[in-house]
Amino acid sequence: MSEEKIKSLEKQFEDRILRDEKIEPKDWMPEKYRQTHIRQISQHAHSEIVGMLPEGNWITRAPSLRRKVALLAKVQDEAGHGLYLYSACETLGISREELYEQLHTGKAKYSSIFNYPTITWADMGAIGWLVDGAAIINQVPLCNTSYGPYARAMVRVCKEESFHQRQGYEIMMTLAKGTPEQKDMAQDALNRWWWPSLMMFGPTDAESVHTAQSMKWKLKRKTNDELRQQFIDQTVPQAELIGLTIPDPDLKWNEERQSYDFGEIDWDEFWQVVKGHGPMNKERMNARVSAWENGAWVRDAAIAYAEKQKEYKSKQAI
Amino acid sequence: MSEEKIKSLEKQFEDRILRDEKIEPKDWMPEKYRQTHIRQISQHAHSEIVGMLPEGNWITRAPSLRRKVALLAKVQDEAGHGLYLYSACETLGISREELYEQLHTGKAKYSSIFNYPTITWADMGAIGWLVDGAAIINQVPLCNTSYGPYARAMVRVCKEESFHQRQGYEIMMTLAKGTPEQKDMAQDALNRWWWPSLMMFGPTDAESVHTAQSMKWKLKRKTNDELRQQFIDQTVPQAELIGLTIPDPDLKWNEERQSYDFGEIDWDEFWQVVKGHGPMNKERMNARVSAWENGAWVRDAAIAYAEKQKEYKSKQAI
Amino acid sequence: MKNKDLYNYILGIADNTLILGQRLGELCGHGPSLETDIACTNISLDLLGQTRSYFQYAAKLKGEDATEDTIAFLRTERQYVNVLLVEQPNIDFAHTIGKQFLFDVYHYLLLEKLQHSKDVNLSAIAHKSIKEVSYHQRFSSDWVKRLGDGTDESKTRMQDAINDLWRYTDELFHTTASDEAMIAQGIGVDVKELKTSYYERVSAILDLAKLDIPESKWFQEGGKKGIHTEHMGYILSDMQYMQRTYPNMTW
Amino acid sequence: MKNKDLYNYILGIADNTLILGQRLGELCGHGPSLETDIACTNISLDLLGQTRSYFQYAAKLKGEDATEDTIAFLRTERQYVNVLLVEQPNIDFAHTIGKQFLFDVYHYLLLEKLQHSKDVNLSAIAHKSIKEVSYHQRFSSDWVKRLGDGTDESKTRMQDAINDLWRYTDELFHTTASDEAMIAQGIGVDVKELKTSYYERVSAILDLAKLDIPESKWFQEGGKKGIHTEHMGYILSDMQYMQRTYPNMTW
Repeated sequence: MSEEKIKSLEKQFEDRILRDEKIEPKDWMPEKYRQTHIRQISQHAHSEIVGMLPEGNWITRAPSLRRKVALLAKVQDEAGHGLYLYSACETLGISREELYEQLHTGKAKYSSIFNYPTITWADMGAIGWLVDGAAIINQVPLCNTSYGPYARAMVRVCKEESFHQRQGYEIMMTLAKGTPEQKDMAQDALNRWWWPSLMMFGPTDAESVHTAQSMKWKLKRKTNDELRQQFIDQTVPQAELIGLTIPDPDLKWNEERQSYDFGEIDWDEFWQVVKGHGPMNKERMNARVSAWENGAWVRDAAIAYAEKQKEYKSKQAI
Repeated sequence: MSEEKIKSLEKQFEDRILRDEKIEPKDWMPEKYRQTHIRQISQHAHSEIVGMLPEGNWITRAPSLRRKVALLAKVQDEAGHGLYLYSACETLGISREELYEQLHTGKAKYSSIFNYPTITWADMGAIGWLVDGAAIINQVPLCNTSYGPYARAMVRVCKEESFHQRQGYEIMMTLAKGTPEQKDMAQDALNRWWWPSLMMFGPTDAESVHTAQSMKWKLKRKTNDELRQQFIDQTVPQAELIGLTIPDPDLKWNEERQSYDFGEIDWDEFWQVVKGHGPMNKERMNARVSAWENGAWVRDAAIAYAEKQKEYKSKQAI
Repeated sequence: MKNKDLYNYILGIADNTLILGQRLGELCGHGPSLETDIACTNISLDLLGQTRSYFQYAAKLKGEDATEDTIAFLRTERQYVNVLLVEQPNIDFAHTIGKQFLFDVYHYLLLEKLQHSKDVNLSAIAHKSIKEVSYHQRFSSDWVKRLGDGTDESKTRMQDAINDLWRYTDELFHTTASDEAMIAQGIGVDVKELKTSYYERVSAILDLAKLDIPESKWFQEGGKKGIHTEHMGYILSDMQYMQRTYPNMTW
Repeated sequence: MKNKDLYNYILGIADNTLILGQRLGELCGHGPSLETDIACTNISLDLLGQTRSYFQYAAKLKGEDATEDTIAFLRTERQYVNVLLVEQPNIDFAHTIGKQFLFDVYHYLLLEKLQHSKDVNLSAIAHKSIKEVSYHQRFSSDWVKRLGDGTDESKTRMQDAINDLWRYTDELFHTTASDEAMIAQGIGVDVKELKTSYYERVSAILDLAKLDIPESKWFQEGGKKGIHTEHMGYILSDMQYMQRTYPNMTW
């Protein structure tokens, strides 16, 4: 294709995005758009399936049947999200196997929050409330992103996430109004998950790459710092409502900004976890890789069986 | 060797046994004596190491530190017994590997009692009291058996077993005088282990093979039924003393025999377990075979290392 | 308790769904594919949902402070009456599927009859559950066929799993005294009568899967009397952990 | 409690021996040979015996109804302060040995100093325990060498284990506020000062074993603050099962 032709296609493409038209899999798109979307959508899909592990850890130990069923349903939803997101990603011409390969070799990332351990039942509440809460703030704008399959997947994901978020908050509320031991458990979970949740919005704007381009393609509509502030402003009153304390001595309402000021995030910890040295990075990756490797014979069997069935049917047709 | 010569050796051999002299590994012995001893000693060794499993099952869950330590020590003793018994067996010209091979392929037997599951803590008491109790009755006469290495191993084994038996009884006693739940737990364990313990003495004399020959070689001094009766007569008062009930409605003191009459043993169950279809036969064998197979690389490494060290030393010596 | 037999009868059904659901719950996020993970989680959800309906009813019968959770979490091992089959470990996907399949076929036959129970609560639960179980049965049968008639490795694994688990099938058709009392009243299902259909259906699927039907006539039992395999204690120590550690709290 | 810092300091030592002893106890009857089974059981026995001595002393300090068993079994996960290293699973014999080795070298250095504690009870326990730990250290070092310099497979496995576990070594040398208070009083050992010797000794053995010394500078911590890995909950659910299920009974 001539350079001129490409330029013209690019122009048309950018105009369509400006007009809020959706880009669909069969449409022409710049290679960089395709690659950026593969990166982001797959990272999102990987986060869903790695995210099944910390919560999956409490299924066998949930304290009531109702909570066990709700937790199973939540983890199942995450698997479902993984499924639509992988499918959305596959429309960009990459296979699920390739995507898994990228995850398993560490080439692709997933949300660092899942590299923290879930050590008490209250962590199920904190994850729903804070982690899903932060995820929603990150994700709601993506319901209007430019790539059609991703936007449509996000509509469904966001709806379910907000249900999860309410459920998580309700777990925290129950604990907070329970016995002193339960309240301690809730506060302890908030203490451990608060800062990692703030880190979910990524580095400060000054350090963030990709932002400008992502804004243009509607992969991003606000900056990391704006989203983080939105999360804090939304969450602090929720904590107060149930009598829990945000573990940040510098947290203070700023009348002028009509927003909360907050303390310094431990960016060393952030980068340590991103680089693969968080408390559970190795365990999470081992769990995924083992599941995949131990499942190889099952997937092979399914393929072999399907082929035999096809053969058998085509023989019958003759 | 001429037939006459063999006859004469056999005569001398039997005379030595009659005179209560010990047969030692380097002494001449009839092939049948050797084979019978390999069978019996290895079966005994296998029983010790398979017997580690049902008790090992409660180490992580023992209800107090004192009991946990005592249970570990007991299981360790069993491993030790296995070790001397395998060593005694090896003096008859068979290797440990061959003996394990016989166990793992099902060619060699082990005591059927270990094919029952340990499902409550009280089973640790019942096993010590009843199973070790029955084992001692079977084994004490073997301290005077004709084959020296076996007799000497048994002296040590019996001493430790009687300590285990007292410890088991003490567990039962503690439970029996504990809360109603604890007493129920003790009674339930007695209910489950009583009949299998009676089966430990083997089939009734009418059905038992090997007995005459074994008597001659002092591998056996009383018949199965005599030993079983001795066990019952010894155990019933022990149960009464701590307020537990032997689960046999036909049990009754026989004034004339000065011994207890007792109900019919379920010989179908006995043969089912002997034939490998007891509740845990498959699990016990899987556990042993897995331990052995998963440990192959470790044993190989130890051999390789020892060879390298030898080589290294011989090089230094030059 | 007035309806002791009915109460026991309900536990005899619901302990199976509880423990099988619990076992499946272990696998979340560790399955061979996302699709099988979703399906297994879904089956676990169905089974635990059914368990809740049964235990809510049982709690009403029991009265006092009984709730679905005290029944689910606060019994000792000897008081659980699930069959040995459902507590067997997820050694590999073939064992998970084999266990599920051998239970599902039974479960479907049971619910078919239980729909006609004279007890309206049980009949309603059965009516609601049978649609779910019909899906479970299809899922597990399909996988038995895929694995049995897939590759050499999958065939060997699936056959091993069926051979291992076969000895636990006979117990499905045993009855306790409470079961018999409920059968006599037209409330309980006489599972003894399901045995022939069960082995026919199971055999038909195994045939399609090109697997051998085990010939062993040696079976294990005990679960229905509360005498479990050594796996059960470990299932319970996790399952009951929270309720035992933090008694009498609301979650 | 008057001696809160001393109490905490003791837990900081004895939770390590408790959890490592518990972990070793899982292996009874499942090891690669009868000889290693006996040795591992023996080490577990030693560690739990030491734990009893420490907890008996701690129970006296705590007073009220505290016993060695309430301390061992009736705390919640967040109250156990063992290092993350000792709770790591027995993935294979190389991991079991690697964990033991990395702990034993530390443990020996600790007890060497603890013998000179101004607290006579601690010094007596240390004095008694160091002979046992000297044997542990010899056993685990010998096996590190055997596996490291054995076959290709054993070398790979041993190296993997060391690489996996290395990240948990730095935490051995962290101190809590209670530790610092005890150090100041000449009761506690300043573990920070053991760090250099530790890595020298460990490196010397790894060299002899022809293994690479990991270069990673990324370490994990949390155990000493009661923030454990996800393994800990499962260890406790088994370990506490009886005490939680049957509270306040004598065994």
